Amino acid sequence: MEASGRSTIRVELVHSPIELAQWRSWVGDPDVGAHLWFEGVTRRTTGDQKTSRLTYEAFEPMALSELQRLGDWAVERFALTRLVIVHRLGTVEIGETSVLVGCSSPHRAAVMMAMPEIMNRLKSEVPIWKRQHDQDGEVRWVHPR
Amino acid sequence: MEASGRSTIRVELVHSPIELAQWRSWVGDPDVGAHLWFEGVTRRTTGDQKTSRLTYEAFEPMALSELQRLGDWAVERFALTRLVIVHRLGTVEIGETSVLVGCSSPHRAAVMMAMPEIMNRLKSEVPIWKRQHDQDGEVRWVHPR
Amino acid sequence: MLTRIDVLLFAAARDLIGRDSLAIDLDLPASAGAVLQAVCVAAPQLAPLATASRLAVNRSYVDGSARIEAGDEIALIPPVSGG
Amino acid sequence: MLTRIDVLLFAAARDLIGRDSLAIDLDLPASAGAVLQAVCVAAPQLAPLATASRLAVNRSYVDGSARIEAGDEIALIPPVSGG
Repeated sequence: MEASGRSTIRVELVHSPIELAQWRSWVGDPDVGAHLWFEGVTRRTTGDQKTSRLTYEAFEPMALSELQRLGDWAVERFALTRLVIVHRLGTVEIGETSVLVGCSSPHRAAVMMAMPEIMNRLKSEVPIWKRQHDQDGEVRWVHPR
Repeated sequence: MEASGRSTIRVELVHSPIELAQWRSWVGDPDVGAHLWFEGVTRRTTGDQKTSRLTYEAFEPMALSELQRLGDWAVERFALTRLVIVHRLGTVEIGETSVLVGCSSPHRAAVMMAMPEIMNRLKSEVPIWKRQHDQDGEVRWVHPR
Repeated sequence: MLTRIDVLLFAAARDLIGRDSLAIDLDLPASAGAVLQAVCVAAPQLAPLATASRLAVNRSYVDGSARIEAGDEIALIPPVSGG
Repeated sequence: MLTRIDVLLFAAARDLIGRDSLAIDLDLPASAGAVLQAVCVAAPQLAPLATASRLAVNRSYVDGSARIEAGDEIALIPPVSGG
Protein backbone atom coordinates (compact mmCIF):
# COMPACT_ATOMS: atom_id res chain seq x y z
CA MET A 1 0.00 0.00 0.00
CA GLU A 2 2.73 2.41 0.90
CA ALA A 3 5.56 1.07 -1.18
CA SER A 4 6.10 4.54 -2.59
CA GLY A 5 6.57 6.01 0.86
CA ARG A 6 3.36 8.03 0.45
CA SER A 7 0.35 7.02 2.43
CA THR A 8 -2.81 6.06 0.60
CA ILE A 9 -5.40 7.02 3.20
CA ARG A 10 -6.03 10.10 5.31
CA VAL A 11 -8.87 10.42 7.80
CA GLU A 12 -9.54 13.45 9.94
CA LEU A 13 -12.07 14.92 12.33
CA VAL A 14 -11.99 18.71 12.25
CA HIS A 15 -13.68 21.53 14.14
CA SER A 16 -13.38 24.21 11.45
CA PRO A 17 -14.63 24.59 7.87
CA ILE A 18 -13.57 21.92 5.37
CA GLU A 19 -11.86 23.14 2.21
CA LEU A 20 -11.84 20.67 -0.67
CA ALA A 21 -9.13 22.66 -2.46
CA GLN A 22 -6.67 21.90 0.36
CA TRP A 23 -6.83 18.21 -0.56
CA ARG A 24 -6.72 18.41 -4.34
CA SER A 25 -2.98 17.93 -4.72
CA TRP A 26 -2.77 15.23 -2.06
CA VAL A 27 -5.32 13.11 -3.96
CA GLY A 28 -3.45 13.63 -7.23
CA ASP A 29 -0.87 11.24 -8.65
CA PRO A 30 0.73 10.96 -12.11
CA ASP A 31 -0.83 7.52 -12.57
CA VAL A 32 -4.44 8.40 -11.83
CA GLY A 33 -6.95 9.48 -14.44
CA ALA A 34 -9.96 10.17 -12.21
CA HIS A 35 -10.65 12.16 -9.06
CA LEU A 36 -14.05 12.05 -7.38
CA TRP A 37 -15.18 14.29 -4.52
CA PHE A 38 -18.28 14.08 -2.42
CA GLU A 39 -19.36 16.81 -0.04
CA GLY A 40 -22.25 16.39 2.36
CA VAL A 41 -23.62 19.81 3.23
CA THR A 42 -26.23 21.09 5.66
CA ARG A 43 -29.57 21.35 3.87
CA ARG A 44 -32.21 23.85 4.90
CA THR A 45 -35.29 21.83 4.00
CA THR A 46 -36.24 18.29 5.03
CA GLY A 47 -39.88 17.60 4.24
CA ASP A 48 -41.85 20.25 6.13
CA GLN A 49 -38.99 21.07 8.50
CA LYS A 50 -36.75 24.08 8.07
CA THR A 51 -33.33 23.46 9.55
CA SER A 52 -31.25 26.37 10.77
CA ARG A 53 -28.05 24.40 11.43
CA LEU A 54 -26.66 20.99 12.38
CA THR A 55 -24.29 20.19 15.21
CA TYR A 56 -22.19 17.05 15.12
CA GLU A 57 -20.47 15.12 17.86
CA ALA A 58 -18.39 11.95 17.76
CA PHE A 59 -16.85 9.33 19.96
CA GLU A 60 -13.65 10.69 18.51
CA PRO A 61 -11.04 7.94 19.01
CA MET A 62 -13.46 5.28 17.81
CA ALA A 63 -14.73 7.43 14.93
CA LEU A 64 -11.15 7.81 13.73
CA SER A 65 -10.45 4.09 13.96
CA GLU A 66 -13.72 3.26 12.18
CA LEU A 67 -12.91 5.77 9.44
CA GLN A 68 -9.48 4.21 9.03
CA ARG A 69 -11.02 0.73 8.89
CA LEU A 70 -13.52 1.94 6.29
CA GLY A 71 -10.69 3.54 4.33
CA ASP A 72 -8.59 0.36 4.40
CA TRP A 73 -11.55 -1.63 3.17
CA ALA A 74 -12.38 0.79 0.35
CA VAL A 75 -8.81 1.17 -0.91
CA GLU A 76 -8.43 -2.60 -1.03
CA ARG A 77 -11.89 -3.29 -2.48
CA PHE A 78 -11.75 -0.65 -5.25
CA ALA A 79 -7.97 -0.38 -5.75
CA LEU A 80 -8.00 3.34 -5.01
CA THR A 81 -4.77 5.26 -5.33
CA ARG A 82 -5.69 7.82 -2.66
CA LEU A 83 -8.59 8.27 -0.29
CA VAL A 84 -9.27 11.11 2.11
CA ILE A 85 -12.23 11.32 4.47
CA VAL A 86 -12.71 14.44 6.60
CA HIS A 87 -15.69 14.89 8.92
CA ARG A 88 -16.43 18.14 10.66
CA LEU A 89 -17.67 18.27 14.27
CA GLY A 90 -19.51 21.08 16.07
CA THR A 91 -21.78 23.51 14.25
CA VAL A 92 -22.20 23.21 10.48
CA GLU A 93 -24.28 26.02 9.00
CA ILE A 94 -26.54 25.68 5.96
CA GLY A 95 -24.46 25.22 2.81
CA GLU A 96 -21.34 24.28 4.77
CA THR A 97 -19.66 20.91 4.40
CA SER A 98 -20.02 18.31 7.14
CA VAL A 99 -18.17 15.54 5.34
CA LEU A 100 -15.70 15.45 2.46
CA VAL A 101 -14.62 12.27 0.71
CA GLY A 102 -12.06 12.45 -2.08
CA CYS A 103 -10.50 9.58 -3.97
CA SER A 104 -8.51 8.86 -7.10
CA SER A 105 -7.82 5.86 -9.32
CA PRO A 106 -6.40 5.13 -12.76
CA HIS A 107 -9.87 4.74 -14.31
CA ARG A 108 -13.16 6.39 -13.41
CA ALA A 109 -15.14 3.20 -12.78
CA ALA A 110 -13.31 2.55 -9.50
CA VAL A 111 -13.99 5.94 -7.93
CA MET A 112 -17.58 5.95 -9.18
CA MET A 113 -18.25 2.57 -7.57
CA ALA A 114 -16.35 3.37 -4.40
CA MET A 115 -18.05 6.62 -3.44
CA PRO A 116 -21.63 5.43 -2.77
CA GLU A 117 -20.31 2.47 -0.79
CA ILE A 118 -18.00 4.63 1.28
CA MET A 119 -20.83 7.02 2.15
CA ASN A 120 -23.26 4.19 2.95
CA ARG A 121 -20.76 2.63 5.33
CA LEU A 122 -19.74 5.92 6.87
CA LYS A 123 -23.38 6.67 7.64
CA SER A 124 -24.01 3.29 9.23
CA GLU A 125 -20.71 2.48 10.97
CA VAL A 126 -18.88 5.57 12.19
CA PRO A 127 -19.86 6.83 15.67
CA ILE A 128 -20.79 10.37 14.72
CA TRP A 129 -24.17 11.91 15.49
CA LYS A 130 -25.97 14.97 14.20
CA ARG A 131 -28.33 17.19 16.09
CA GLN A 132 -30.83 19.08 13.97
CA HIS A 133 -31.68 22.63 15.02
CA ASP A 134 -34.93 23.72 13.41
CA GLN A 135 -35.84 27.29 12.61
CA ASP A 136 -38.79 27.00 15.01
CA GLY A 137 -36.34 26.36 17.85
CA GLU A 138 -36.75 22.61 18.15
CA VAL A 139 -33.53 20.64 18.62
CA ARG A 140 -33.31 16.88 18.20
CA TRP A 141 -30.75 14.16 17.80
CA VAL A 142 -30.96 12.19 14.57
CA HIS A 143 -30.88 8.47 15.36
CA PRO A 144 -32.00 6.56 12.27
CA ARG A 145 -33.67 3.23 13.15
CA MET B 1 -36.08 25.05 -14.10
CA GLU B 2 -35.13 28.67 -13.73
CA ALA B 3 -38.05 29.91 -11.69
CA SER B 4 -35.62 31.37 -9.17
CA GLY B 5 -33.87 33.39 -11.83
CA ARG B 6 -30.72 31.28 -11.40
CA SER B 7 -29.76 28.92 -14.13
CA THR B 8 -29.41 25.23 -13.36
CA ILE B 9 -26.81 24.25 -15.96
CA ARG B 10 -23.50 25.69 -17.06
CA VAL B 11 -21.37 24.20 -19.81
CA GLU B 12 -18.03 25.59 -20.94
CA LEU B 13 -15.09 24.82 -23.17
CA VAL B 14 -11.92 26.45 -21.86
CA HIS B 15 -8.34 26.78 -23.02
CA SER B 16 -6.72 27.28 -19.62
CA PRO B 17 -6.49 25.22 -16.42
CA ILE B 18 -9.75 24.19 -14.76
CA GLU B 19 -10.15 25.14 -11.11
CA LEU B 20 -12.82 23.20 -9.23
CA ALA B 21 -12.80 25.74 -6.41
CA GLN B 22 -14.11 28.43 -8.77
CA TRP B 23 -17.34 26.47 -9.16
CA ARG B 24 -17.96 25.43 -5.56
CA SER B 25 -20.27 28.29 -4.63
CA TRP B 26 -22.16 28.21 -7.93
CA VAL B 27 -23.08 24.55 -7.35
CA GLY B 28 -24.18 25.29 -3.79
CA ASP B 29 -27.74 26.04 -2.74
CA PRO B 30 -29.45 26.16 0.67
CA ASP B 31 -31.69 23.27 -0.31
CA VAL B 32 -29.03 20.80 -1.41
CA GLY B 33 -27.39 18.25 0.86
CA ALA B 34 -24.91 16.73 -1.56
CA HIS B 35 -22.28 17.99 -3.98
CA LEU B 36 -20.38 15.59 -6.23
CA TRP B 37 -17.37 16.49 -8.36
CA PHE B 38 -15.61 14.42 -10.99
CA GLU B 39 -12.31 15.41 -12.51
CA GLY B 40 -10.80 13.55 -15.43
CA VAL B 41 -7.04 14.10 -15.40
CA THR B 42 -4.21 13.20 -17.74
CA ARG B 43 -2.70 9.89 -16.64
CA ARG B 44 0.92 9.01 -17.32
CA THR B 45 0.54 5.25 -17.74
CA THR B 46 -1.81 3.31 -20.02
CA GLY B 47 -0.77 -0.32 -20.24
CA ASP B 48 2.82 -0.29 -21.50
CA GLN B 49 2.58 3.23 -22.86
CA LYS B 50 3.96 6.26 -21.08
CA THR B 51 2.04 9.38 -21.97
CA SER B 52 3.74 12.77 -21.77
CA ARG B 53 0.59 14.87 -22.38
CA LEU B 54 -2.78 14.95 -24.10
CA THR B 55 -4.08 17.56 -26.51
CA TYR B 56 -7.80 18.00 -27.03
CA GLU B 57 -9.76 19.53 -29.86
CA ALA B 58 -13.48 19.94 -30.39
CA PHE B 59 -16.03 20.90 -32.98
CA GLU B 60 -16.73 23.71 -30.56
CA PRO B 61 -20.23 24.94 -31.39
CA MET B 62 -21.57 21.39 -31.63
CA ALA B 63 -19.68 20.28 -28.51
CA LEU B 64 -21.33 23.10 -26.58
CA SER B 65 -24.79 22.22 -27.85
CA GLU B 66 -24.24 18.51 -27.12
CA LEU B 67 -23.02 19.37 -23.60
CA GLN B 68 -26.10 21.50 -23.07
CA ARG B 69 -28.34 18.70 -24.36
CA LEU B 70 -26.58 16.24 -22.04
CA GLY B 71 -26.98 18.67 -19.15
CA ASP B 72 -30.68 19.17 -19.84
CA TRP B 73 -31.19 15.44 -19.93
CA ALA B 74 -29.26 14.81 -16.68
CA VAL B 75 -30.93 17.60 -14.71
CA GLU B 76 -34.35 16.32 -15.74
CA ARG B 77 -33.53 12.63 -15.28
CA PHE B 78 -31.89 12.95 -11.85
CA ALA B 79 -33.60 16.11 -10.57
CA LEU B 80 -30.28 17.87 -10.06
CA THR B 81 -30.29 21.32 -8.51
CA ARG B 82 -27.15 22.47 -10.33
CA LEU B 83 -24.89 20.94 -12.95
CA VAL B 84 -21.68 22.32 -14.39
CA ILE B 85 -19.59 20.65 -17.09
CA VAL B 86 -16.30 22.22 -18.14
CA HIS B 87 -14.01 20.63 -20.73
CA ARG B 88 -10.55 21.91 -21.45
CA LEU B 89 -9.12 22.07 -24.99
CA GLY B 90 -5.51 22.26 -26.10
CA THR B 91 -2.68 20.75 -24.08
CA VAL B 92 -3.45 19.04 -20.76
CA GLU B 93 -0.33 17.97 -18.89
CA ILE B 94 -0.10 14.93 -16.61
CA GLY B 95 -2.11 15.49 -13.45
CA GLU B 96 -4.06 18.39 -14.94
CA THR B 97 -7.82 18.29 -15.36
CA SER B 98 -9.32 17.79 -18.81
CA VAL B 99 -12.93 17.63 -17.68
CA LEU B 100 -14.77 18.77 -14.57
CA VAL B 101 -18.34 17.79 -13.75
CA GLY B 102 -19.98 19.16 -10.62
CA CYS B 103 -23.55 18.68 -9.49
CA SER B 104 -25.74 19.07 -6.45
CA SER B 105 -29.05 17.68 -5.20
CA PRO B 106 -31.05 17.48 -1.97
CA HIS B 107 -29.96 13.86 -1.34
CA ARG B 108 -26.79 12.05 -2.28
CA ALA B 109 -28.41 9.24 -4.28
CA ALA B 110 -29.23 11.58 -7.17
CA VAL B 111 -25.70 12.92 -7.68
CA MET B 112 -24.18 9.47 -7.20
CA MET B 113 -26.42 8.00 -9.91
CA ALA B 114 -26.06 10.97 -12.23
CA MET B 115 -22.28 11.20 -12.40
CA PRO B 116 -21.40 7.88 -14.08
CA GLU B 117 -24.18 8.41 -16.63
CA ILE B 118 -23.07 11.94 -17.41
CA MET B 119 -19.50 10.80 -17.98
CA ASN B 120 -20.55 7.82 -20.11
CA ARG B 121 -22.64 10.07 -22.34
CA LEU B 122 -20.04 12.79 -22.48
CA LYS B 123 -17.48 10.26 -23.67
CA SER B 124 -19.74 8.84 -26.36
CA GLU B 125 -21.71 11.87 -27.59
CA VAL B 126 -19.74 15.09 -27.36
CA PRO B 127 -17.52 15.91 -30.38
CA ILE B 128 -14.24 16.29 -28.54
CA TRP B 129 -11.13 14.30 -29.41
CA LYS B 130 -7.89 13.63 -27.59
CA ARG B 131 -4.49 13.14 -29.09
CA GLN B 132 -2.07 11.12 -26.99
CA HIS B 133 1.58 12.21 -27.00
CA ASP B 134 3.78 9.38 -25.79
CA GLN B 135 7.10 9.84 -24.07
CA ASP B 136 8.76 7.98 -26.97
CA GLY B 137 7.58 10.72 -29.33
CA GLU B 138 4.65 8.90 -30.89
CA VAL B 139 1.49 10.98 -31.32
CA ARG B 140 -1.88 9.48 -32.10
CA TRP B 141 -5.54 10.37 -32.12
CA VAL B 142 -7.72 8.34 -29.80
CA HIS B 143 -10.79 7.11 -31.69
CA PRO B 144 -12.44 4.37 -29.66
CA ARG B 145 -14.29 1.85 -31.83
CA MET C 1 -18.07 -10.08 43.29
CA LEU C 2 -19.65 -7.10 41.54
CA THR C 3 -17.42 -4.81 39.57
CA ARG C 4 -18.34 -1.23 38.74
CA ILE C 5 -18.30 -0.39 35.02
CA ASP C 6 -18.72 3.05 33.50
CA VAL C 7 -20.59 2.82 30.23
CA LEU C 8 -19.81 5.79 27.99
CA LEU C 9 -22.87 7.61 26.66
CA PHE C 10 -23.28 9.76 23.56
CA ALA C 11 -25.82 11.94 21.80
CA ALA C 12 -29.45 11.34 22.86
CA ALA C 13 -28.36 8.65 25.36
CA ARG C 14 -26.16 11.14 27.18
CA ASP C 15 -28.89 13.78 27.12
CA LEU C 16 -31.44 11.33 28.55
CA ILE C 17 -29.18 10.62 31.51
CA GLY C 18 -27.64 14.06 31.78
CA ARG C 19 -24.15 12.62 32.16
CA ASP C 20 -21.56 11.21 29.77
CA SER C 21 -21.37 7.83 31.46
CA LEU C 22 -23.56 5.46 33.40
CA ALA C 23 -22.22 3.34 36.27
CA ILE C 24 -23.44 -0.26 36.44
CA ASP C 25 -22.38 -3.13 38.73
CA LEU C 26 -21.79 -6.53 37.18
CA ASP C 27 -20.17 -9.88 37.85
CA LEU C 28 -17.19 -10.06 35.46
CA PRO C 29 -16.50 -11.54 33.04
CA ALA C 30 -19.93 -10.95 31.51
CA SER C 31 -21.36 -10.94 28.01
CA ALA C 32 -21.94 -7.71 26.14
CA GLY C 33 -25.62 -8.63 26.07
CA ALA C 34 -25.65 -8.75 29.87
CA VAL C 35 -24.08 -5.30 29.97
CA LEU C 36 -26.76 -3.91 27.70
CA GLN C 37 -29.43 -5.50 29.86
CA ALA C 38 -27.87 -4.02 33.00
CA VAL C 39 -27.90 -0.58 31.34
CA CYS C 40 -31.65 -0.90 30.72
CA VAL C 41 -32.26 -1.95 34.33
CA ALA C 42 -30.10 0.83 35.78
CA ALA C 43 -31.68 3.50 33.56
CA PRO C 44 -35.09 2.44 32.24
CA GLN C 45 -35.49 5.74 30.38
CA LEU C 46 -32.58 4.58 28.17
CA ALA C 47 -34.17 1.25 27.30
CA PRO C 48 -35.88 2.20 24.02
CA LEU C 49 -32.74 3.82 22.62
CA ALA C 50 -30.37 1.22 24.14
CA THR C 51 -32.15 -1.66 22.43
CA ALA C 52 -31.54 0.09 19.07
CA SER C 53 -27.89 0.75 20.00
CA ARG C 54 -24.69 -1.23 19.58
CA LEU C 55 -22.04 -1.80 22.20
CA ALA C 56 -18.39 -0.99 21.56
CA VAL C 57 -15.64 -2.54 23.64
CA ASN C 58 -12.26 -0.87 23.50
CA ARG C 59 -13.49 1.18 20.53
CA SER C 60 -14.67 -1.71 18.39
CA TYR C 61 -18.21 -2.89 17.85
CA VAL C 62 -19.04 -6.24 19.46
CA ASP C 63 -22.05 -8.49 19.33
CA GLY C 64 -24.03 -9.65 22.34
CA SER C 65 -21.90 -12.71 22.98
CA ALA C 66 -18.62 -10.82 23.37
CA ARG C 67 -16.92 -11.28 26.73
CA ILE C 68 -16.35 -8.18 28.85
CA GLU C 69 -13.38 -8.18 31.22
CA ALA C 70 -12.43 -5.81 33.99
CA GLY C 71 -10.68 -2.77 32.56
CA ASP C 72 -12.48 -2.85 29.21
CA GLU C 73 -13.74 0.48 27.92
CA ILE C 74 -17.46 0.08 27.22
CA ALA C 75 -19.46 2.52 25.06
CA LEU C 76 -23.13 2.58 24.16
CA ILE C 77 -23.36 3.62 20.50
CA PRO C 78 -26.84 4.87 19.53
CA PRO C 79 -27.76 4.66 15.83
CA VAL C 80 -25.22 6.87 14.10
CA SER C 81 -26.03 9.81 11.83
CA GLY C 82 -22.79 11.21 10.52
CA GLY C 83 -22.36 12.38 6.93
CA MET D 1 -27.50 19.18 -61.05
CA LEU D 2 -24.53 18.54 -58.79
CA THR D 3 -24.04 20.78 -55.78
CA ARG D 4 -20.72 21.22 -54.07
CA ILE D 5 -20.73 20.41 -50.33
CA ASP D 6 -17.87 21.02 -47.92
CA VAL D 7 -17.78 18.27 -45.30
CA LEU D 8 -16.06 19.47 -42.12
CA LEU D 9 -13.28 17.19 -40.90
CA PHE D 10 -11.85 16.74 -37.41
CA ALA D 11 -9.08 14.92 -35.57
CA ALA D 12 -7.62 11.94 -37.47
CA ALA D 13 -9.95 12.55 -40.42
CA ARG D 14 -8.57 16.04 -40.89
CA ASP D 15 -5.00 14.80 -40.51
CA LEU D 16 -5.56 12.06 -43.11
CA ILE D 17 -6.69 14.66 -45.67
CA GLY D 18 -4.47 17.48 -44.51
CA ARG D 19 -7.36 19.97 -44.64
CA ASP D 20 -10.25 20.82 -42.37
CA SER D 21 -12.89 20.11 -44.98
CA LEU D 22 -13.47 17.86 -47.98
CA ALA D 23 -15.41 19.04 -51.05
CA ILE D 24 -17.82 16.56 -52.61
CA ASP D 25 -20.33 16.99 -55.42
CA LEU D 26 -23.82 15.58 -54.98
CA ASP D 27 -27.34 15.78 -56.35
CA LEU D 28 -29.39 17.48 -53.60
CA PRO D 29 -31.45 16.65 -51.70
CA ALA D 30 -29.57 13.50 -50.79
CA SER D 31 -29.56 11.16 -47.80
CA ALA D 32 -26.86 11.42 -45.13
CA GLY D 33 -25.86 7.89 -46.09
CA ALA D 34 -25.23 9.03 -49.65
CA VAL D 35 -23.04 11.85 -48.33
CA LEU D 36 -20.97 9.42 -46.29
CA GLN D 37 -20.60 7.17 -49.33
CA ALA D 38 -19.50 10.12 -51.46
CA VAL D 39 -16.89 11.00 -48.84
CA CYS D 40 -15.43 7.49 -49.09
CA VAL D 41 -15.34 7.68 -52.89
CA ALA D 42 -13.76 11.14 -52.92
CA ALA D 43 -11.13 10.21 -50.32
CA PRO D 44 -10.62 6.43 -50.10
CA GLN D 45 -7.99 6.87 -47.38
CA LEU D 46 -10.82 8.16 -45.16
CA ALA D 47 -13.04 5.14 -45.73
CA PRO D 48 -12.03 3.02 -42.69
CA LEU D 49 -12.46 5.93 -40.29
CA ALA D 50 -15.54 7.34 -42.05
CA THR D 51 -17.43 4.07 -41.74
CA ALA D 52 -16.89 4.25 -37.95
CA SER D 53 -17.93 7.92 -37.91
CA ARG D 54 -21.27 9.69 -37.53
CA LEU D 55 -22.56 12.54 -39.62
CA ALA D 56 -23.75 15.78 -38.05
CA VAL D 57 -26.02 18.15 -39.95
CA ASN D 58 -26.28 21.67 -38.62
CA ARG D 59 -24.50 20.52 -35.45
CA SER D 60 -26.80 17.62 -34.62
CA TYR D 61 -26.17 13.94 -35.20
CA VAL D 62 -28.30 12.37 -37.91
CA ASP D 63 -28.78 8.82 -39.09
CA GLY D 64 -28.21 7.62 -42.64
CA SER D 65 -31.75 8.35 -43.81
CA ALA D 66 -31.66 12.07 -42.89
CA ARG D 67 -32.25 14.39 -45.85
CA ILE D 68 -29.49 16.86 -46.70
CA GLU D 69 -30.47 20.14 -48.34
CA ALA D 70 -28.40 22.83 -49.99
CA GLY D 71 -26.95 25.13 -47.35
CA ASP D 72 -26.77 22.49 -44.60
CA GLU D 73 -23.56 22.39 -42.59
CA ILE D 74 -22.22 18.83 -42.79
CA ALA D 75 -19.57 17.48 -40.40
CA LEU D 76 -17.92 14.07 -40.27
CA ILE D 77 -17.61 13.14 -36.57
CA PRO D 78 -15.04 10.39 -35.94
CA PRO D 79 -15.48 8.33 -32.76
CA VAL D 80 -15.17 10.86 -29.95
CA SER D 81 -12.70 10.66 -27.07
CA GLY D 82 -13.35 13.57 -24.76
CA GLY D 83 -13.26 13.26 -21.00
